[in-house]
Amino acid sequence: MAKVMGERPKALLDVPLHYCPGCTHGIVHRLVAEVIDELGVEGRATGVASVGCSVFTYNYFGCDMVQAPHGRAPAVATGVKRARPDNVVFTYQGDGDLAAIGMGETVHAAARGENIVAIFINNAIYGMTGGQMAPTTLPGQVTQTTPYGRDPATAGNPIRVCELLSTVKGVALAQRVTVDCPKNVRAAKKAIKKAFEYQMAGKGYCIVEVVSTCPTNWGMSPADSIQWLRDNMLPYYPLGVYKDVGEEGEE
Amino acid sequence: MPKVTVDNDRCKGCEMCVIACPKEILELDHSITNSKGYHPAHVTDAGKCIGCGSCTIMCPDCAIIVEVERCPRRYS
Amino acid sequence: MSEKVLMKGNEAIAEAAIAAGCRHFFGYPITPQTEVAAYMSKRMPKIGGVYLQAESEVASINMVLGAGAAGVRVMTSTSSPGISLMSEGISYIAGSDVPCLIVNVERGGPGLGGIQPSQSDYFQATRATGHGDFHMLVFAPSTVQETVDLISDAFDLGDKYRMPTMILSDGLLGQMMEPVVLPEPKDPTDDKEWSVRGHQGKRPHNVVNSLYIDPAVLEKLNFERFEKYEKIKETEQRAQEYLVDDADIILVAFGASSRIAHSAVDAARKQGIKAGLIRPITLWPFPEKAIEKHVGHAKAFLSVEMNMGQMVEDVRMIVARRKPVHFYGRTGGVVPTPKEVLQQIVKINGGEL
Amino acid sequence: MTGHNILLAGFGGQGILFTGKVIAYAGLMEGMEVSWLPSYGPEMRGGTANCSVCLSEDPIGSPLVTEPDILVAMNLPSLEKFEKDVVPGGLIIVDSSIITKKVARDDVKVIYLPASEIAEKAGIKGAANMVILGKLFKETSFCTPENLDKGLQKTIPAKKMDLLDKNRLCIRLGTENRFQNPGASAPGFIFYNFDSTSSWKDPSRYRIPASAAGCAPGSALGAISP
Repeated sequence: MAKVMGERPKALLDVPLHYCPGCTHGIVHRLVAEVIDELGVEGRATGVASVGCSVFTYNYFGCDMVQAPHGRAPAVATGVKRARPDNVVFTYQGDGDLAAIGMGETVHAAARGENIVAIFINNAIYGMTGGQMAPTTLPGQVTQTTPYGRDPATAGNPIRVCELLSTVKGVALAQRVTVDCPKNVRAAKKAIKKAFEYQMAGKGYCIVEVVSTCPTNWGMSPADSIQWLRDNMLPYYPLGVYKDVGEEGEE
Repeated sequence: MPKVTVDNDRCKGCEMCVIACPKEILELDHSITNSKGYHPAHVTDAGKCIGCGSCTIMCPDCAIIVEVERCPRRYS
Repeated sequence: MSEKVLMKGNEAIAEAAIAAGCRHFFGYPITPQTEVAAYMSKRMPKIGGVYLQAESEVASINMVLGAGAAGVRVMTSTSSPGISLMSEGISYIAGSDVPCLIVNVERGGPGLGGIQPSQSDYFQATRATGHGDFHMLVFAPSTVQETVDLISDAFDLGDKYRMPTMILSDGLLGQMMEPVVLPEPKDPTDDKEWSVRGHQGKRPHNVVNSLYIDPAVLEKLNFERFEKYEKIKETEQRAQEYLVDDADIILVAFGASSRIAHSAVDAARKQGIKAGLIRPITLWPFPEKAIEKHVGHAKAFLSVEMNMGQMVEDVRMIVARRKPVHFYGRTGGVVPTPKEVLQQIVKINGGEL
Repeated sequence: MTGHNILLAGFGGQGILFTGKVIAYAGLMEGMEVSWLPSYGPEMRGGTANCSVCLSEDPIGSPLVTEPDILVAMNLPSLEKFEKDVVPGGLIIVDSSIITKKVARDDVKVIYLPASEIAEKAGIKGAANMVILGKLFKETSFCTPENLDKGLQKTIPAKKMDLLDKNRLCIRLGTENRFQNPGASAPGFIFYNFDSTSSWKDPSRYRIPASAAGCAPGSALGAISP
């Protein structure tokens, strides 16, 4: 047997993940860790955990970790990066953290062109607190706090983060990916790797939005969740590159 | 012949590998219940495995490894 | 020793922090502390430091958390409403055992309040800056020179005890100019082994964190932190005594109001009233020992504050009904005059209060 | 030497804070305890500006001057606001080019000095503050002339050092006794009937340095204040 596929990346510590069965957080964790391994930066990487399901990322990534208050990961990451410019700094944030309470910090870190990577998990719901409406919850989507379905007239409209950030100067990469099938997982990894490489090249703020599932709070099996993601999430959150300054960087 | 190994303790029985397998040779093994109460996945017909790695790519828990003679081109 | 220069309190804060080796400043403009940020924005780029104007106080305190977690000397400064916004971050910083310096150049409150000097954040600084069980070391300078001297100590002690420290100044001390001698520059060692800076493959990963889901673990950590606090209470109390050894009436006042109390004590002495002053320099830990020492011979205490009566509660706790404890304060940005305070002393002396 | 509690008041742009700083720095040079406290906030941008300066042999208690022994009033609202606070026997210096009202009290010494006009006639518009400083210095001798000049040099920002001589000139004009009316009526009451036609306005009579004499009327010396 010459090749082994699926071995745990070194940057992902050998501990069981606390996530629910079928939660795509696990896939994204592995991708980030694989990228850290491939770039050989674990020894100079610092991750910033946010509040929500992904709060425990500090237990999973092998690099140094800071846990930030809800929504403040971009500010904490800014502090780390400014103090240790040689460190590779990333945040790992959910949609409530990044797009609701932390939108201010996110937009301003982006506008500063802060040299950090944001891994943004969009699963259209608050997971940790048990399935309430997120800023990304789709119109009509039933959650604990939109029991009759999200009515944009009263509950507002879902925010398309990559589209929004694509208008901000300072953003080097804004790309939306998903992890519903092996092909898209590979594409997601490529985007994450590009984001880290852009940071190392000093290009500015990079965000990789991963359209994800939450089988538990969506009330579906992981398989059905994947299908629901394709049928409902992707039409509202189209995959693609919303901004990429490329090799030359921003003018 | 490719060899698929499932870590029964880490598997949460989510079936992400089951739906990802192009040869439909993965399913949950209801005869086993792991310490967390899950039925882990297992290979039903090892002879049909093409070693594509889809199961391991889709596994959220790093619970599957696939050993092959030669790595498929797509798996980087 | 360097030359005596005339410096504004706020600018002296900034220069003293730089001398103490602080090269990272994150802040947001608010009167009456803005000169700290303005000064830093001028100086930091010239000495290879970081000055960053954040989008809010909420962001700036979290930048402080990040940089402090990365192991560097870091500070922010703001005024009262800004501290309210920062209180979340300060709680996380305390819960993560990250040292940093927070400067509060107080103004009148509540709400948007006013911009004139006040001391109405005493409770906030010493009791409840944020949620959860924690303390900061809180220093209350009363002159520009003392501000400069305490900033160096605040950084050192913050590092020593791994905790946030606060300089509680106010609009009066921040805006006034006094002669100062700046300290010799320090170059603190960059060797906090708990900090996040990349493990270089040489150690397990460091995690700077305040989340502990297991109540037993969290309780144990809080117990340990409070053991540290007890040690600090024992060793770090600071107060200045002025004419208290024979005093009948002992004034207790900190910061700007202590200067007024000082003048009032002098005026009372001229009238033959044996007044004295205990000036807490640390507000947390509160200088209990200095008060306790004089409860026996004092006939009465008078707490003079620029608020509606906050520190007086600490004084009463220590005096514990053994002697009367009076309070005199002005609030909303009004600074009491020595004459007003003298009137209180005279009344207490004459048994009118 | 005894201490002073000085209150300088006027409106923004008159160099009130700057003047206070010069006094404080001169006091520091003199070896005194000093403090300088400005009014701050929106009022700086709107109308009034004032600052408290304390000079003392002993450590300074309250830096906020509520009972000045010297009041410098450079506009009417300031005079009306602070006149009553001056301690009996204290000194009030009024810029009489701006304030026509007279001080009602008779228990203080009042100097009416047309400082703005003196400065303007000397071709250094906006330096009334320095003229008044010269007068204050002359009246109180709160420091030596050398230390006053050192205080001035310490206070002028490096970028504006070219204005040093103009400031020196205005201070000197302020010290000139000829600008006061020796025949003032009330005891301790000095009044100068400023005559705009008198010959003093010829700057050359006062050995004005070329740099100052050549400066165009309206040059913004008042803008010196940082």
